[in-house]
Amino acid sequence: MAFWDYANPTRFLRLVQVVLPWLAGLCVGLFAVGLYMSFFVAPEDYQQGDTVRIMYIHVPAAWLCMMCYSVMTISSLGTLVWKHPLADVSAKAAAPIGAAFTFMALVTGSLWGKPMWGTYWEWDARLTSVLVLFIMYLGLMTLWRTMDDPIKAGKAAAVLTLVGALNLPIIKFSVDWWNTLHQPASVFRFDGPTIHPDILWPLLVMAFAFTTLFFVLHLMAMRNEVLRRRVRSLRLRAASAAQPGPAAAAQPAE
Amino acid sequence: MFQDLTFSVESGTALVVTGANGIGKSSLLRTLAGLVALTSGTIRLDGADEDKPPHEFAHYFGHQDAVKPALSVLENLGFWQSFAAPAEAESYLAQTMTPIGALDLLGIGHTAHLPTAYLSAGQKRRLSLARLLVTARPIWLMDEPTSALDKASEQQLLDLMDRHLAGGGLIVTATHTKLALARTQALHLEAQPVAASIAEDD
Amino acid sequence: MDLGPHASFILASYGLCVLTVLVLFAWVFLDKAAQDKALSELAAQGVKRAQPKKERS
Amino acid sequence: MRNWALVLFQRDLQLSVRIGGSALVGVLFFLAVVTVIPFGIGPDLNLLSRIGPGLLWIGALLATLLGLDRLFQADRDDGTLDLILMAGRPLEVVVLIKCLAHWVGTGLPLVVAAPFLGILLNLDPVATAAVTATLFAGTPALTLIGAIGASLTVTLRRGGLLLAILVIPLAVPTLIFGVSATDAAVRDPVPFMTPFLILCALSLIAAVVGPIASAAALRFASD
Repeated sequence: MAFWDYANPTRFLRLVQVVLPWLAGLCVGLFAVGLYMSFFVAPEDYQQGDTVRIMYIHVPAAWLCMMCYSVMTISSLGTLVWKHPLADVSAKAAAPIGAAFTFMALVTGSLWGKPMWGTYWEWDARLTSVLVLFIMYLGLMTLWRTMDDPIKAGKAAAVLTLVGALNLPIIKFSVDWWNTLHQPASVFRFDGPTIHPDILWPLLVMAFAFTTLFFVLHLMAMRNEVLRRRVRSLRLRAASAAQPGPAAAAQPAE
Repeated sequence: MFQDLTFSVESGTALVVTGANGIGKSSLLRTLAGLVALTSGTIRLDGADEDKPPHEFAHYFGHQDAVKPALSVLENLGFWQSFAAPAEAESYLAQTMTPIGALDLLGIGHTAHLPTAYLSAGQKRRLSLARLLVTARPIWLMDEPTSALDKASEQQLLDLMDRHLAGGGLIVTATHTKLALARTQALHLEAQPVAASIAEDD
Repeated sequence: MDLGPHASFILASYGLCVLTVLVLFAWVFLDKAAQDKALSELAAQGVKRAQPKKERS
Repeated sequence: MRNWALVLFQRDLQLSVRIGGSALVGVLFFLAVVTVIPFGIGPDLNLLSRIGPGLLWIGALLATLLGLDRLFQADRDDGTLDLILMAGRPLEVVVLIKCLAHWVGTGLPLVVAAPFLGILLNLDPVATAAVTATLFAGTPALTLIGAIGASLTVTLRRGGLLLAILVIPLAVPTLIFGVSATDAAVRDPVPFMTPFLILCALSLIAAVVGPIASAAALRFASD
């Protein structure tokens, strides 16, 4: 992808400068269209009535959690396999955004479940796997914070992300197994009985809007991370550099 | 560890403790610092507040730098300036410096706002030394003070120690290298032949 | 636009999502400001970046 | 030259929040433990709501113990503990302040997270409120008792495990009164206040015994 050619941080920053306004504009436009369609165009559900409209943010948010984790997985491969200089920056920037989307998916899932199940939380297979994913995101963010040196932390987080990626399908399968073991399959399928075009289009537009939102945030977070590393290397140089200016006897660098 | 070891140090002089490695120089300093309990005998400080234990009059400058990498240089020094209680003594003219002043004097003023993790070993050593300058205490217990310091910094350290002695302070330092200090008093620790010490214990 | 009996749940979920996105944007902008401030301080201190040669690669 | 106690509290809190700090790790552990339990005992909501308070309390106890072995170990490793012993400040008060900083960094987030985890365990509002109140009153006791274990194991290389073994028996009363206060709030025979006041008393006792015992242990550990 052309995106990976901008390996050099400085040229990457210039890329962000150019792309960001357009992407942000696209994102706002998509959200406007998506929200309008999901509230006015999409029909009510014959069983749930209007509460089905929560689906138009719950399902895209859930998709985004998975997409964000796959972006982090690709970045982790970039860090460990292709040694791409910006890969761990992308992985570190994506983690909090992924956690936020997972949180949104959990909250909307819980609020959507209340009218149907009567409780805010039902150990439903899909929601439970999203909860496990949420803990994995928080674990990754914590791992990033334990080491001061970004390169070392990058490698450790990359390994954890890849191991997580391998385990996600297994977790998904085992949670489904665990859920059906204890409970009859839940009556309400979250994706709605049939994907009627009037329901599908708003869903796709909202999903596309969420994706652009993710990339807007991801690019901005990556830019911050590049700046943070630049600050860190400058500070390291400032510490080891001789006293700039004649203030005290010039100390040879230790 | 020590058998009937008695010595006294006048204010304004530096007691230079020498002896082979592992003879117990560091343990002597840690005992004076109150970190190692005395089995018998006493440590007395004349001309100072009686009910305060002697180690509250002393700074301990050991091998470990006691700095937190996550905190900035100034935060580390500011913590010790506020946390360690100063101590007066009769003939000791206390001169303390501001944290910034101490850092500038030791040549690491430009790192004041940087996280300590970014400092080199020598700079961390000097930050630990700055701790002695920001809180007034008459006694300096220094274990191998000149290790990890280059020639220029070593001379600067000796000047600081002389300034402390001139102010009526007192230094007990364990070292291998010759320290060119104003007034020094030597204490050489010898390994006592094992047979003799067992004989005494019976 | 009548949202039916469970309107509060719909509004709550959309509201919380908007809140989360706002928190995300706030984090990004505050972080950017902090890094820019740190960079300007370092520039003021006269700490120079890597040699120009590295820039052009 | 600010008040030394405030300076120590601020430093400890800063250290727990910054890179390498362990402030929010306790909450994550708490979330992980409460999430994993239903995988073990099944998603039966009625069962979960009955044993919910007990799960939250055990999770809080383990989460507190998790972060405690670094309470003194971190200072001992870089020589700060020696200087604290020599600083001429009352060691008991120093330990109390360090426990307060640890509680604010680790204990308080647990109390804040408890209601949300209550939702996962299908607790009704009364039980959630009761658990949160008892955790608020009880977690200081866990930290203060844990400090005794931390000071005893400060010289050991891998003190964390031994710390849990030493502290859990001492923390049993706090656990019992914490959970029974919550059950009292839900079921009616015992009024909520009786076990809750005993729990507060336990915390106050720990606030006295903990620092004194820890200070003594630290003095012996320094040789």
